[in-house]
Amino acid sequence: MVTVTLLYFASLRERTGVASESVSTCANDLAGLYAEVQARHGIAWPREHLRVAMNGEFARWHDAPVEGSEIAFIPPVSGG
Amino acid sequence: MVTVTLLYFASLRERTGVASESVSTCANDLAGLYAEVQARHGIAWPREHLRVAMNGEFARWHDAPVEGSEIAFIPPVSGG
Amino acid sequence: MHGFRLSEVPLDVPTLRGSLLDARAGGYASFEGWVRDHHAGRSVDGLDYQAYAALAEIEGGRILAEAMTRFDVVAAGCVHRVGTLAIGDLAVWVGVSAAHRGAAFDACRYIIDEVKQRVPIWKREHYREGDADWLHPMGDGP
Amino acid sequence: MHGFRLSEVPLDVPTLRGSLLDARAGGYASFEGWVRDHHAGRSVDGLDYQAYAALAEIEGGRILAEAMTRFDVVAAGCVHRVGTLAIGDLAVWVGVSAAHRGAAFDACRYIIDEVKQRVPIWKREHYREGDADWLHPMGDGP
Repeated sequence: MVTVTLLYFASLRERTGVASESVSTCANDLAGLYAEVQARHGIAWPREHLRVAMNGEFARWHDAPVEGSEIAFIPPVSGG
Repeated sequence: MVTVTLLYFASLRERTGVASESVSTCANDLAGLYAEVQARHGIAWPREHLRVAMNGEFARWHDAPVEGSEIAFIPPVSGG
Repeated sequence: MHGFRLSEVPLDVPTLRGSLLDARAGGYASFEGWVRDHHAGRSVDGLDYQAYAALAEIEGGRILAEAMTRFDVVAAGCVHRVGTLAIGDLAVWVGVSAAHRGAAFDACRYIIDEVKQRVPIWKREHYREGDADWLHPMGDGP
Repeated sequence: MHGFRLSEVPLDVPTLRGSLLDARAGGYASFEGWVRDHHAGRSVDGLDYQAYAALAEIEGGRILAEAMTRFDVVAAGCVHRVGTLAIGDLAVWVGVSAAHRGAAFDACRYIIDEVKQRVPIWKREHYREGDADWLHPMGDGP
Protein backbone atom coordinates (compact mmCIF):
# COMPACT_ATOMS: atom_id res chain seq x y z
CA MET A 1 0.00 0.00 0.00
CA VAL A 2 1.36 3.41 -1.01
CA THR A 3 -0.07 6.89 -0.58
CA VAL A 4 0.11 9.20 -3.59
CA THR A 5 -1.30 12.55 -4.68
CA LEU A 6 -3.46 12.49 -7.82
CA LEU A 7 -3.71 15.58 -10.02
CA TYR A 8 -6.65 16.24 -12.31
CA PHE A 9 -6.89 18.66 -15.22
CA ALA A 10 -9.53 19.94 -17.63
CA SER A 11 -12.47 17.52 -18.06
CA LEU A 12 -11.07 15.16 -15.46
CA ARG A 13 -10.96 17.96 -12.91
CA GLU A 14 -14.53 18.87 -13.84
CA ARG A 15 -15.64 15.23 -13.48
CA THR A 16 -13.87 14.51 -10.19
CA GLY A 17 -14.63 17.95 -8.76
CA VAL A 18 -11.12 18.27 -7.33
CA ALA A 19 -7.77 19.54 -8.60
CA SER A 20 -5.93 16.97 -6.50
CA GLU A 21 -6.57 14.30 -3.91
CA SER A 22 -4.47 12.06 -1.73
CA VAL A 23 -5.23 8.35 -2.07
CA SER A 24 -3.87 5.09 -0.72
CA THR A 25 -3.71 2.27 -3.22
CA CYS A 26 -2.69 -1.36 -3.49
CA ALA A 27 -2.53 -1.15 -7.31
CA ASN A 28 0.59 -2.78 -8.78
CA ASP A 29 0.93 -0.26 -11.55
CA LEU A 30 -0.43 3.06 -12.83
CA ALA A 31 -2.90 1.22 -15.07
CA GLY A 32 -4.41 -0.43 -12.01
CA LEU A 33 -4.48 2.88 -10.18
CA TYR A 34 -6.35 4.49 -13.09
CA ALA A 35 -8.88 1.66 -13.06
CA GLU A 36 -9.57 2.43 -9.37
CA VAL A 37 -9.97 6.13 -10.18
CA GLN A 38 -12.30 5.32 -13.07
CA ALA A 39 -14.52 3.23 -10.84
CA ARG A 40 -14.56 5.71 -7.96
CA HIS A 41 -15.32 8.79 -10.11
CA GLY A 42 -17.34 7.15 -12.89
CA ILE A 43 -14.88 7.99 -15.64
CA ALA A 44 -15.58 6.17 -18.92
CA TRP A 45 -12.46 7.41 -20.71
CA PRO A 46 -10.40 4.40 -21.78
CA ARG A 47 -6.80 4.47 -20.63
CA GLU A 48 -5.64 4.38 -24.27
CA HIS A 49 -6.79 7.98 -24.71
CA LEU A 50 -4.72 9.25 -21.80
CA ARG A 51 -1.09 9.57 -20.84
CA VAL A 52 0.20 9.31 -17.32
CA ALA A 53 2.88 11.25 -15.48
CA MET A 54 4.61 10.68 -12.16
CA ASN A 55 6.54 13.42 -10.34
CA GLY A 56 6.42 15.82 -13.27
CA GLU A 57 7.62 13.39 -15.94
CA PHE A 58 5.74 11.17 -18.36
CA ALA A 59 5.59 7.60 -17.05
CA ARG A 60 4.49 4.19 -18.39
CA TRP A 61 1.25 2.51 -17.43
CA HIS A 62 3.12 -0.51 -16.11
CA ASP A 63 5.27 1.61 -13.79
CA ALA A 64 4.51 1.03 -10.12
CA PRO A 65 3.16 3.99 -8.13
CA VAL A 66 5.92 5.35 -5.88
CA GLU A 67 5.17 6.25 -2.26
CA GLY A 68 4.62 10.01 -1.87
CA SER A 69 4.65 10.69 -5.59
CA GLU A 70 2.44 13.07 -7.55
CA ILE A 71 0.56 11.28 -10.32
CA ALA A 72 -1.39 12.91 -13.15
CA PHE A 73 -3.67 11.33 -15.74
CA ILE A 74 -3.23 13.48 -18.83
CA PRO A 75 -6.26 13.78 -21.12
CA PRO A 76 -5.72 14.68 -24.81
CA VAL A 77 -4.21 18.16 -24.88
CA SER A 78 -5.63 21.19 -26.68
CA GLY A 79 -3.13 24.01 -26.32
CA GLY A 80 -2.08 26.33 -29.09
CA MET B 1 12.84 53.88 -86.24
CA VAL B 2 11.33 54.40 -82.75
CA THR B 3 12.56 56.42 -79.80
CA VAL B 4 12.35 54.73 -76.39
CA THR B 5 13.62 55.30 -72.87
CA LEU B 6 15.88 52.59 -71.46
CA LEU B 7 16.02 52.00 -67.70
CA TYR B 8 19.00 50.38 -66.00
CA PHE B 9 19.20 48.88 -62.54
CA ALA B 10 21.85 47.42 -60.25
CA SER B 11 24.92 46.11 -62.12
CA LEU B 12 23.57 47.32 -65.43
CA ARG B 13 23.25 50.85 -64.08
CA GLU B 14 26.78 50.58 -62.73
CA ARG B 15 28.06 49.36 -66.09
CA THR B 16 26.22 51.89 -68.27
CA GLY B 17 26.78 54.73 -65.82
CA VAL B 18 23.21 55.98 -66.25
CA ALA B 19 19.84 55.23 -64.67
CA SER B 20 18.07 55.87 -67.96
CA GLU B 21 18.76 57.02 -71.49
CA SER B 22 16.72 57.90 -74.53
CA VAL B 23 17.68 55.99 -77.68
CA SER B 24 16.45 55.70 -81.24
CA THR B 25 16.51 52.20 -82.65
CA CYS B 26 15.67 50.29 -85.80
CA ALA B 27 15.62 46.95 -83.92
CA ASN B 28 12.64 44.76 -84.82
CA ASP B 29 12.26 43.37 -81.36
CA LEU B 30 13.48 43.78 -77.77
CA ALA B 31 16.10 41.07 -78.33
CA GLY B 32 17.61 43.16 -81.13
CA LEU B 33 17.44 46.27 -78.96
CA TYR B 34 19.31 44.47 -76.18
CA ALA B 35 21.98 43.36 -78.66
CA GLU B 36 22.52 47.03 -79.57
CA VAL B 37 22.76 47.98 -75.90
CA GLN B 38 25.21 45.15 -75.25
CA ALA B 39 27.48 46.33 -78.05
CA ARG B 40 27.31 50.01 -77.10
CA HIS B 41 27.97 49.49 -73.35
CA GLY B 42 30.15 46.38 -73.55
CA ILE B 43 27.73 44.15 -71.63
CA ALA B 44 28.65 40.47 -71.77
CA TRP B 45 25.51 39.25 -69.98
CA PRO B 46 23.63 36.85 -72.26
CA ARG B 47 20.00 37.73 -72.83
CA GLU B 48 18.95 34.40 -71.33
CA HIS B 49 19.95 35.67 -67.87
CA LEU B 50 17.72 38.71 -68.07
CA ARG B 51 14.06 39.53 -68.33
CA VAL B 52 12.68 42.50 -70.19
CA ALA B 53 9.85 44.88 -69.36
CA MET B 54 8.06 47.51 -71.41
CA ASN B 55 5.93 50.25 -69.84
CA GLY B 56 6.04 48.71 -66.37
CA GLU B 57 5.02 45.18 -67.40
CA PHE B 58 7.08 42.13 -68.24
CA ALA B 59 7.38 41.72 -72.02
CA ARG B 60 8.69 39.04 -74.43
CA TRP B 61 11.99 39.33 -76.26
CA HIS B 62 10.24 39.07 -79.61
CA ASP B 63 7.90 41.99 -78.82
CA ALA B 64 8.57 45.07 -80.97
CA PRO B 65 9.71 48.23 -79.15
CA VAL B 66 6.83 50.70 -79.02
CA GLU B 67 7.43 54.39 -79.81
CA GLY B 68 7.77 56.41 -76.62
CA SER B 69 7.83 53.38 -74.34
CA GLU B 70 9.95 52.79 -71.25
CA ILE B 71 12.00 49.60 -71.55
CA ALA B 72 13.95 47.90 -68.77
CA PHE B 73 16.38 44.99 -68.97
CA ILE B 74 15.93 43.17 -65.67
CA PRO B 75 19.01 41.41 -64.29
CA PRO B 76 18.52 38.48 -61.87
CA VAL B 77 16.85 39.87 -58.76
CA SER B 78 18.17 39.68 -55.18
CA GLY B 79 15.51 41.13 -52.91
CA GLY B 80 14.45 39.60 -49.60
CA MET C 1 12.90 34.68 -24.75
CA HIS C 2 14.77 31.50 -25.59
CA GLY C 3 13.19 28.16 -24.71
CA PHE C 4 9.65 27.60 -23.48
CA ARG C 5 7.55 29.13 -20.75
CA LEU C 6 3.97 29.66 -19.65
CA SER C 7 2.59 33.12 -18.96
CA GLU C 8 -0.35 34.22 -16.83
CA VAL C 9 -0.22 37.72 -18.31
CA PRO C 10 -0.63 39.02 -21.91
CA LEU C 11 2.38 38.52 -24.16
CA ASP C 12 4.33 41.47 -25.49
CA VAL C 13 5.31 40.48 -29.02
CA PRO C 14 7.86 43.26 -29.68
CA THR C 15 9.79 42.27 -26.55
CA LEU C 16 9.66 38.57 -27.41
CA ARG C 17 10.73 39.25 -31.00
CA GLY C 18 13.51 41.57 -29.86
CA SER C 19 15.03 38.84 -27.73
CA LEU C 20 15.78 36.82 -30.88
CA LEU C 21 17.54 39.60 -32.83
CA ASP C 22 21.04 38.53 -33.76
CA ALA C 23 23.53 39.87 -36.30
CA ARG C 24 24.09 36.31 -37.57
CA ALA C 25 20.38 35.84 -38.31
CA GLY C 26 19.07 36.66 -41.78
CA GLY C 27 15.59 35.34 -41.25
CA TYR C 28 12.98 35.35 -38.52
CA ALA C 29 9.83 33.25 -38.73
CA SER C 30 7.11 33.56 -36.15
CA PHE C 31 3.72 32.11 -35.43
CA GLU C 32 0.99 33.46 -33.20
CA GLY C 33 -2.14 31.62 -32.20
CA TRP C 34 -5.04 34.02 -31.66
CA VAL C 35 -8.37 33.28 -29.99
CA ARG C 36 -10.87 33.20 -32.81
CA ASP C 37 -14.58 33.81 -32.68
CA HIS C 38 -15.70 30.40 -33.91
CA HIS C 39 -14.77 26.74 -33.70
CA ALA C 40 -16.38 23.64 -35.15
CA GLY C 41 -19.37 25.67 -36.29
CA ARG C 42 -20.04 27.32 -32.94
CA SER C 43 -19.62 30.98 -31.96
CA VAL C 44 -16.96 31.42 -29.30
CA ASP C 45 -16.88 34.30 -26.78
CA GLY C 46 -13.58 33.51 -25.08
CA LEU C 47 -11.66 30.71 -23.46
CA ASP C 48 -9.55 29.49 -20.58
CA TYR C 49 -6.25 27.68 -20.81
CA GLN C 50 -5.24 25.36 -18.00
CA ALA C 51 -1.81 23.77 -17.82
CA TYR C 52 -0.03 21.11 -15.83
CA ALA C 53 2.69 23.70 -15.36
CA ALA C 54 5.59 21.55 -14.14
CA LEU C 55 5.28 19.03 -16.95
CA ALA C 56 4.35 21.62 -19.58
CA GLU C 57 7.59 23.51 -18.99
CA ILE C 58 9.64 20.32 -19.15
CA GLU C 59 7.96 19.06 -22.31
CA GLY C 60 7.97 22.51 -23.93
CA GLY C 61 11.68 22.88 -23.17
CA ARG C 62 12.30 19.47 -24.72
CA ILE C 63 10.52 20.51 -27.94
CA LEU C 64 12.58 23.70 -28.19
CA ALA C 65 15.79 21.72 -27.65
CA GLU C 66 14.73 19.27 -30.39
CA ALA C 67 14.11 22.17 -32.78
CA MET C 68 17.57 23.61 -32.05
CA THR C 69 19.11 20.21 -32.81
CA ARG C 70 17.10 19.35 -35.94
CA PHE C 71 17.24 22.72 -37.70
CA ASP C 72 20.08 25.13 -38.31
CA VAL C 73 18.71 27.99 -36.24
CA VAL C 74 20.25 30.78 -34.16
CA ALA C 75 17.60 31.12 -31.46
CA ALA C 76 14.05 29.97 -30.77
CA GLY C 77 11.39 30.72 -28.18
CA CYS C 78 7.81 29.84 -27.35
CA VAL C 79 5.44 31.27 -24.75
CA HIS C 80 1.95 29.93 -24.08
CA ARG C 81 -0.74 31.80 -22.16
CA VAL C 82 -2.72 30.29 -19.33
CA GLY C 83 -5.84 31.78 -17.76
CA THR C 84 -8.83 33.56 -19.30
CA LEU C 85 -8.54 35.00 -22.83
CA ALA C 86 -10.89 37.06 -25.02
CA ILE C 87 -11.43 36.96 -28.79
CA GLY C 88 -8.32 38.24 -30.56
CA ASP C 89 -6.03 37.64 -27.58
CA LEU C 90 -2.69 36.03 -28.21
CA ALA C 91 -2.70 32.42 -26.94
CA VAL C 92 0.74 31.27 -28.06
CA TRP C 93 3.80 32.84 -29.66
CA VAL C 94 6.64 31.03 -31.42
CA GLY C 95 9.68 32.84 -32.83
CA VAL C 96 12.76 31.47 -34.56
CA SER C 97 15.78 33.29 -35.98
CA ALA C 98 18.17 31.57 -38.38
CA ALA C 99 20.79 32.37 -41.00
CA HIS C 100 18.40 31.15 -43.72
CA ARG C 101 14.64 31.30 -44.01
CA GLY C 102 14.05 27.59 -44.71
CA ALA C 103 15.35 26.55 -41.29
CA ALA C 104 13.46 29.39 -39.58
CA PHE C 105 10.13 28.32 -41.14
CA ASP C 106 10.69 24.61 -40.55
CA ALA C 107 11.69 25.05 -36.91
CA CYS C 108 8.79 27.42 -36.23
CA ARG C 109 6.29 24.97 -37.65
CA TYR C 110 7.87 22.03 -35.84
CA ILE C 111 7.60 23.86 -32.52
CA ILE C 112 3.94 24.84 -32.82
CA ASP C 113 2.93 21.41 -34.17
CA GLU C 114 4.69 19.59 -31.33
CA VAL C 115 3.49 22.00 -28.64
CA LYS C 116 -0.10 21.46 -29.74
CA GLN C 117 0.33 17.69 -29.67
CA ARG C 118 2.48 17.12 -26.62
CA VAL C 119 2.42 19.91 -24.05
CA PRO C 120 -0.15 19.40 -21.28
CA ILE C 121 -2.29 22.49 -21.80
CA TRP C 122 -6.06 22.41 -22.21
CA LYS C 123 -8.51 24.83 -23.72
CA ARG C 124 -12.03 25.46 -22.46
CA GLU C 125 -14.22 27.27 -24.94
CA HIS C 126 -17.07 29.54 -23.86
CA TYR C 127 -19.86 29.55 -26.40
CA ARG C 128 -22.20 32.39 -27.20
CA GLU C 129 -25.12 30.25 -26.01
CA GLY C 130 -23.64 30.28 -22.50
CA ASP C 131 -22.22 26.78 -22.22
CA ALA C 132 -18.55 25.86 -22.16
CA ASP C 133 -16.47 22.80 -22.98
CA TRP C 134 -13.00 21.47 -22.40
CA LEU C 135 -11.49 20.41 -25.72
CA HIS C 136 -9.86 17.00 -25.90
CA PRO C 137 -9.05 16.19 -29.53
CA MET C 138 -9.33 12.48 -30.27
CA GLY C 139 -10.97 11.75 -26.94
CA ASP C 140 -14.68 11.23 -26.34
CA GLY C 141 -14.56 12.91 -22.93
CA PRO C 142 -14.52 11.34 -19.51
CA MET D 1 -1.08 46.50 -44.58
CA HIS D 2 -2.75 44.21 -47.12
CA GLY D 3 -1.03 43.58 -50.45
CA PHE D 4 2.50 44.60 -51.37
CA ARG D 5 4.44 47.83 -51.16
CA LEU D 6 7.94 49.24 -51.05
CA SER D 7 9.13 51.48 -48.23
CA GLU D 8 11.93 54.01 -48.09
CA VAL D 9 11.67 54.25 -44.32
CA PRO D 10 12.13 51.65 -41.54
CA LEU D 11 9.22 49.24 -41.09
CA ASP D 12 7.16 49.25 -37.90
CA VAL D 13 6.33 45.61 -37.23
CA PRO D 14 3.66 46.13 -34.54
CA THR D 15 1.69 48.39 -36.90
CA LEU D 16 2.04 45.98 -39.81
CA ARG D 17 1.04 43.02 -37.65
CA GLY D 18 -1.88 44.94 -36.16
CA SER D 19 -3.32 45.55 -39.60
CA LEU D 20 -3.89 41.79 -40.02
CA LEU D 21 -5.71 41.21 -36.73
CA ASP D 22 -9.14 39.70 -37.38
CA ALA D 23 -11.61 37.91 -35.14
CA ARG D 24 -11.94 35.14 -37.76
CA ALA D 25 -8.19 34.46 -37.73
CA GLY D 26 -6.82 31.78 -35.43
CA GLY D 27 -3.28 31.87 -36.70
CA TYR D 28 -0.75 34.45 -37.84
CA ALA D 29 2.50 33.48 -39.52
CA SER D 30 5.12 36.05 -40.31
CA PHE D 31 8.55 36.23 -41.83
CA GLU D 32 11.14 38.96 -41.51
CA GLY D 33 14.33 39.21 -43.52
CA TRP D 34 17.08 40.90 -41.52
CA VAL D 35 20.38 42.23 -42.80
CA ARG D 36 22.98 39.80 -41.56
CA ASP D 37 26.66 40.36 -40.95
CA HIS D 38 27.96 37.81 -43.41
CA HIS D 39 27.21 36.34 -46.80
CA ALA D 40 29.01 33.73 -48.89
CA GLY D 41 31.94 33.76 -46.49
CA ARG D 42 32.43 37.54 -46.46
CA SER D 43 31.79 40.02 -43.64
CA VAL D 44 29.04 42.47 -44.52
CA ASP D 45 28.74 46.00 -43.07
CA GLY D 46 25.42 46.97 -44.62
CA LEU D 47 23.61 47.11 -47.92
CA ASP D 48 21.48 49.03 -50.36
CA TYR D 49 18.27 47.86 -51.99
CA GLN D 50 17.30 49.28 -55.34
CA ALA D 51 13.94 48.55 -56.97
CA TYR D 52 12.25 49.07 -60.28
CA ALA D 53 9.39 50.51 -58.28
CA ALA D 54 6.57 50.50 -60.82
CA LEU D 55 7.10 46.89 -61.83
CA ALA D 56 7.97 45.74 -58.29
CA GLU D 57 4.63 46.92 -56.97
CA ILE D 58 2.74 45.28 -59.81
CA GLU D 59 4.58 41.96 -59.48
CA GLY D 60 4.44 42.04 -55.68
CA GLY D 61 0.70 42.70 -55.81
CA ARG D 62 0.29 39.77 -58.18
CA ILE D 63 2.12 37.45 -55.76
CA LEU D 64 -0.08 38.53 -52.87
CA ALA D 65 -3.20 37.96 -54.98
CA GLU D 66 -1.94 34.48 -55.91
CA ALA D 67 -1.39 33.67 -52.22
CA MET D 68 -4.94 34.79 -51.37
CA THR D 69 -6.28 32.51 -54.11
CA ARG D 70 -4.13 29.45 -53.43
CA PHE D 71 -4.40 29.35 -49.65
CA ASP D 72 -7.34 29.72 -47.30
CA VAL D 73 -6.18 32.92 -45.62
CA VAL D 74 -7.93 35.94 -44.10
CA ALA D 75 -5.37 38.66 -44.92
CA ALA D 76 -1.79 38.93 -46.14
CA GLY D 77 0.74 41.72 -46.55
CA CYS D 78 4.33 42.24 -47.59
CA VAL D 79 6.55 45.32 -47.39
CA HIS D 80 10.08 45.51 -48.78
CA ARG D 81 12.61 48.19 -47.87
CA VAL D 82 14.57 50.14 -50.43
CA GLY D 83 17.57 52.38 -49.68
CA THR D 84 20.50 51.94 -47.32
CA LEU D 85 20.25 49.41 -44.47
CA ALA D 86 22.55 48.50 -41.58
CA ILE D 87 23.21 45.10 -39.96
CA GLY D 88 20.10 43.94 -38.12
CA ASP D 89 17.75 46.22 -40.06
CA LEU D 90 14.52 44.77 -41.34
CA ALA D 91 14.68 44.30 -45.13
CA VAL D 92 11.35 42.61 -45.77
CA TRP D 93 8.26 41.72 -43.76
CA VAL D 94 5.57 39.19 -44.66
CA GLY D 95 2.49 38.59 -42.52
CA VAL D 96 -0.47 36.26 -43.06
CA SER D 97 -3.53 35.65 -40.90
CA ALA D 98 -5.76 32.62 -41.44
CA ALA D 99 -8.34 30.51 -39.66
CA HIS D 100 -5.81 27.64 -39.47
CA ARG D 101 -2.05 27.64 -39.09
CA GLY D 102 -1.25 25.41 -42.06
CA ALA D 103 -2.59 27.94 -44.55
CA ALA D 104 -0.90 30.82 -42.72
CA PHE D 105 2.51 29.11 -42.87
CA ASP D 106 2.13 27.97 -46.47
CA ALA D 107 1.01 31.37 -47.74
CA CYS D 108 3.75 33.17 -45.83
CA ARG D 109 6.42 30.95 -47.31
CA TYR D 110 4.94 31.18 -50.80
CA ILE D 111 5.01 34.96 -50.64
CA ILE D 112 8.62 35.33 -49.50
CA ASP D 113 9.84 32.65 -51.94
CA GLU D 114 8.10 34.29 -54.90
CA VAL D 115 9.09 37.82 -53.90
CA LYS D 116 12.73 36.78 -53.78
CA GLN D 117 12.50 35.16 -57.20
CA ARG D 118 10.27 37.51 -59.14
CA VAL D 119 10.13 41.06 -57.78
CA PRO D 120 12.64 43.45 -59.39
CA ILE D 121 14.62 44.45 -56.31
CA TRP D 122 18.40 44.23 -56.09
CA LYS D 123 20.77 44.09 -53.17
CA ARG D 124 24.20 45.69 -53.06
CA GLU D 125 26.37 44.38 -50.27
CA HIS D 126 29.06 46.49 -48.60
CA TYR D 127 31.93 44.36 -47.38
CA ARG D 128 34.15 45.04 -44.41
CA GLU D 129 37.14 45.32 -46.78
CA GLY D 130 35.53 48.38 -48.35
CA ASP D 131 34.30 46.99 -51.68
CA ALA D 132 30.68 46.47 -52.63
CA ASP D 133 28.79 44.26 -55.06
CA TRP D 134 25.38 44.00 -56.61
CA LEU D 135 24.02 40.49 -56.13
CA HIS D 136 22.59 38.73 -59.18
CA PRO D 137 21.92 35.11 -58.29
CA MET D 138 22.43 32.79 -61.26
CA GLY D 139 24.01 35.53 -63.37
CA ASP D 140 27.71 36.02 -63.99
CA GLY D 141 27.41 39.79 -63.98
CA PRO D 142 27.29 42.20 -66.92
